[in-house]
Amino acid sequence: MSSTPQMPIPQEKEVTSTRMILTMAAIGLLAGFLIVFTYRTTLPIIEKNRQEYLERAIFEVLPDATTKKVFIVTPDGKLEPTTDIHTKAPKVYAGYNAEGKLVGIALEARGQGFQDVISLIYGYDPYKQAIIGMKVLESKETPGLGSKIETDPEFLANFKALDVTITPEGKIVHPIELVKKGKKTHDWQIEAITGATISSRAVTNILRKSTEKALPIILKNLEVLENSGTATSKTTG
Amino acid sequence: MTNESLTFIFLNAALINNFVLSAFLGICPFLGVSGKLKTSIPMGAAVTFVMFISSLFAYGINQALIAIGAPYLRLISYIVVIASAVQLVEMFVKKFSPVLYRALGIYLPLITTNCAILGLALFQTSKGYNFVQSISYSLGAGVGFTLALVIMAGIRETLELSDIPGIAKGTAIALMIAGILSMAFMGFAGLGG
Amino acid sequence: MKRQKPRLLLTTSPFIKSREDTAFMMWQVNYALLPVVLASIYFFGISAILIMLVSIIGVVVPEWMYSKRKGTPVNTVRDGSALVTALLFALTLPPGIPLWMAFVGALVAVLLGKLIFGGLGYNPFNPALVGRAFLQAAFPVAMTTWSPYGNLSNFFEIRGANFAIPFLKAKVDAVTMATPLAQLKFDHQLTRLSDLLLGSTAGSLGETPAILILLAGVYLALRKVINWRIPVGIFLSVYLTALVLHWLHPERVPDPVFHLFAGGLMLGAVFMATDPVTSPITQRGVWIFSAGIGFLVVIIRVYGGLPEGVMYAILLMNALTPLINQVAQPPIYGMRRKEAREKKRNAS
Amino acid sequence: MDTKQTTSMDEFLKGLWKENPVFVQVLGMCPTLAVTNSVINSVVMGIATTFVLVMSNFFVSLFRKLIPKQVRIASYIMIIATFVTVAEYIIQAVSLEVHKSLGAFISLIVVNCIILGRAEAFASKNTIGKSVMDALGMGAGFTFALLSLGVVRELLGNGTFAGIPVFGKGFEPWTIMILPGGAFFVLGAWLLFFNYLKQRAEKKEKVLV
Repeated sequence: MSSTPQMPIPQEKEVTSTRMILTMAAIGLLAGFLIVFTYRTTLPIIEKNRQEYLERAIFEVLPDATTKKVFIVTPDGKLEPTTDIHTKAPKVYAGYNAEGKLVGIALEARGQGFQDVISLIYGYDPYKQAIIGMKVLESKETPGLGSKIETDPEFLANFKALDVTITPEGKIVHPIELVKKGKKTHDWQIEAITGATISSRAVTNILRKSTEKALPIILKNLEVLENSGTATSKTTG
Repeated sequence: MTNESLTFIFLNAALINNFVLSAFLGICPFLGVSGKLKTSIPMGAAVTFVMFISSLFAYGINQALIAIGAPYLRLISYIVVIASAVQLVEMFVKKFSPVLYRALGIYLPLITTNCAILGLALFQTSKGYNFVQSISYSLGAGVGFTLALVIMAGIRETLELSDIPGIAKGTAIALMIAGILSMAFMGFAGLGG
Repeated sequence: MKRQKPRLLLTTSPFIKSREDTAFMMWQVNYALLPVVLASIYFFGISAILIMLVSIIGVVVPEWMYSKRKGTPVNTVRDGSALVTALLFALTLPPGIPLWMAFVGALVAVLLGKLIFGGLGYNPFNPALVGRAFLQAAFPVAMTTWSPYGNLSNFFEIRGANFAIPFLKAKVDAVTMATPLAQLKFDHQLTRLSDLLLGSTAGSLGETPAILILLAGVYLALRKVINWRIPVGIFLSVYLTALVLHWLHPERVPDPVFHLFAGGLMLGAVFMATDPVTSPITQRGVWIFSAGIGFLVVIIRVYGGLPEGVMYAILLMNALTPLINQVAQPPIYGMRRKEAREKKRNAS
Repeated sequence: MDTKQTTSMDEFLKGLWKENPVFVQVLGMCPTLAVTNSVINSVVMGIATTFVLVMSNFFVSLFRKLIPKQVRIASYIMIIATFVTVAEYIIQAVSLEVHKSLGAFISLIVVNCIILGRAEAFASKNTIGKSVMDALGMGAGFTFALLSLGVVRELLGNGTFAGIPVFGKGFEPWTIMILPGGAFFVLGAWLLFFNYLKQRAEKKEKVLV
């Protein structure tokens, strides 16, 4: 072994290319084996973690739910049950209570915040026609300021009963809007966090856009969701 | 999954969350190559080009890996692609501008271990960008990297004449400048919304 | 470039050989700041005085120790440059800021903004703004809580949380008031122009009396202490950028004159962007520099998340100054540009 | 090589202090700045990097006589990428939250110059035992550096140590410390401090001479 460090010299005749290829192939084989082995071993645990994480978020925004079922929105505006959680299609999570009755629907939404994209999940109660919970899944808002959208109890209280009543034509009667702290007079208004108006506004905009788009689809397909609940608890459980 | 506009993606990577000053990608060349303005511009251009190429390939590879159900090969394939892309650029530069090739010297092969490039590929995957979004992202990242590098080089060139205290010379002062720049770039927050 | 009587402002950054001239310039700036300082005392009373005192201590003491240790012949305390940094820094602070934060910011301004680069003449960024940017990032809430303006009748009233215990959260639930730019951004309310001119709005200590700052600027420009092209270029650029945006979306962007007199633009354009150390050397560079500041200010104010962008705009253009100097190099008389550049390189 | 007569313990100690990868060699800056906004992140990143370092040094040293010189860098990168992938899946299995907060920076261990550097400069020329000790030392030194940043940034920026409040509820956090700017400043300040120590030591030596 030469002890002087030097750049690789391309045309050195000592080693045949067959040996180089063999070495690389051997290392590749070993690498592949190791990676696949780890992947196979950890996959079930990781999947379980992900499921739990998602479930925890769903049950947080739908406090009455005990089981959930995943639906995807098809391109023609229908809801179909799915078991493939990796699908790229927009997803809708229906939450059911112990009796298999639909108690709400959790929806994911994302949009631009102050620093980067904010992604959140919110719970919608189709019978009250209101948002009943909201949890920020990912955000990079300024710590201690914009990041209060995740933790500030007063701000989160806005989402316990946020009116999103929909007309039969599928339009939201009062789109969600942001007001200053202490200025909330209607159920469809969100009170901003003092000093973090931008992040509060971002959450408001994300929710408004998402509700305007998703809620009509959900209401149209409400029966599918209602019926699936009973079916799940009886058959597959 | 994502509905971010192309302008937002571009501005985000270039200014708001500048690849170097806010996402901390490509710090090594940022501190290493940024001493001279003359080398920093071609370096930025080379990195931008490699970013663009690797972003395209990474997008394709990711689709292929998803199709065959082998996401665990992602990292290895990305790094191989990047290494090849760098080799390609190196040959290209050597052929068309031997002067530049000599100027960039050992920094060209080092682009392989520039985390900005691998970072770009990984971030665009985890953000779920589509093909066009990925292109916008890679260009924004490249512009952001070049911008940070060139600004830093300009400042450091003028500092050569100044009377910096002994203990602050070198990396320490570069880090302090980077910190101030990072604060200045915070002014772009919220842009493009 | 024409040969002229040497003008102090246009010398390149190492100031060593012209120490006395620096002192003359710096004291002129201090005199020009006096009316602004008095106005802020009028509007914010004892709080303004306290913040300025704390800032002066925070800036001057390290400066003094540094120049003593280094044995600089004329120290930067006596030539007034430390005082300029301290006052400018204090004038960017909200009146209700805890004094300990002002002290921290002043230390950062002088240590990180100036001394680490080797002191006066070498700093690439405006030190006062480095201090303020640090505070803005470190304590965003305190830096965006504005006390209402007052007059001599409530002179002795302590604003906001001046006396908060160091390192602890301020407990005072003080009365606050939105700045004109914040009102525009978040509530879509426009402040009257006369209020902006006379300073009867909320804002940082030196943000209020626009007309006084303008007069101070005219004085400094006449005494040739500052380069008049910088403020004029900034005003023009702000006006034009705002005009275009106003025409594009009239509902979002108010009359361009509002942008000229609102916020910290006056203070920044007259006192901070004009810092000869951190602005370009050549006249052409100066125009690029000031146009960039004006453009960035309006872009950040209109499209950004923050209501005000003067500080960021100046810091960003400070960062670009070495590049502008490279691009906007004038040919030395009788030489073509390329030769001139080579000659300069060889010389340095 | 001047390390011929050194013991394994010396290989370990030099990485920790005299040849500290971050403070002395100024390598691996990206993760040092990016993930040190909390103590936990710093520790996890340190351990993950040490794991990859040890594994790659072990295998590089094991195969050092088999790998032809021409393809050695490619082989090293492949070995490193393998163990980074392994580390990534393990972290995901242990805690999804940690994996989320470290994000792509786990994968980016691949391009951490420290690892390739040690493989090339040390493991390819030394015995397995020494190489592993070297990796452990460098890993420990790296973790130590990450922690020096992580502790300061979390304490000042959040008032906590590994999530536990230290200064009580009334503490006003210095938000900048968890922001990118703070990372640069804290690392810069540490470098200033180490430069100061070095300068003082040199002065003392001069006095003695």
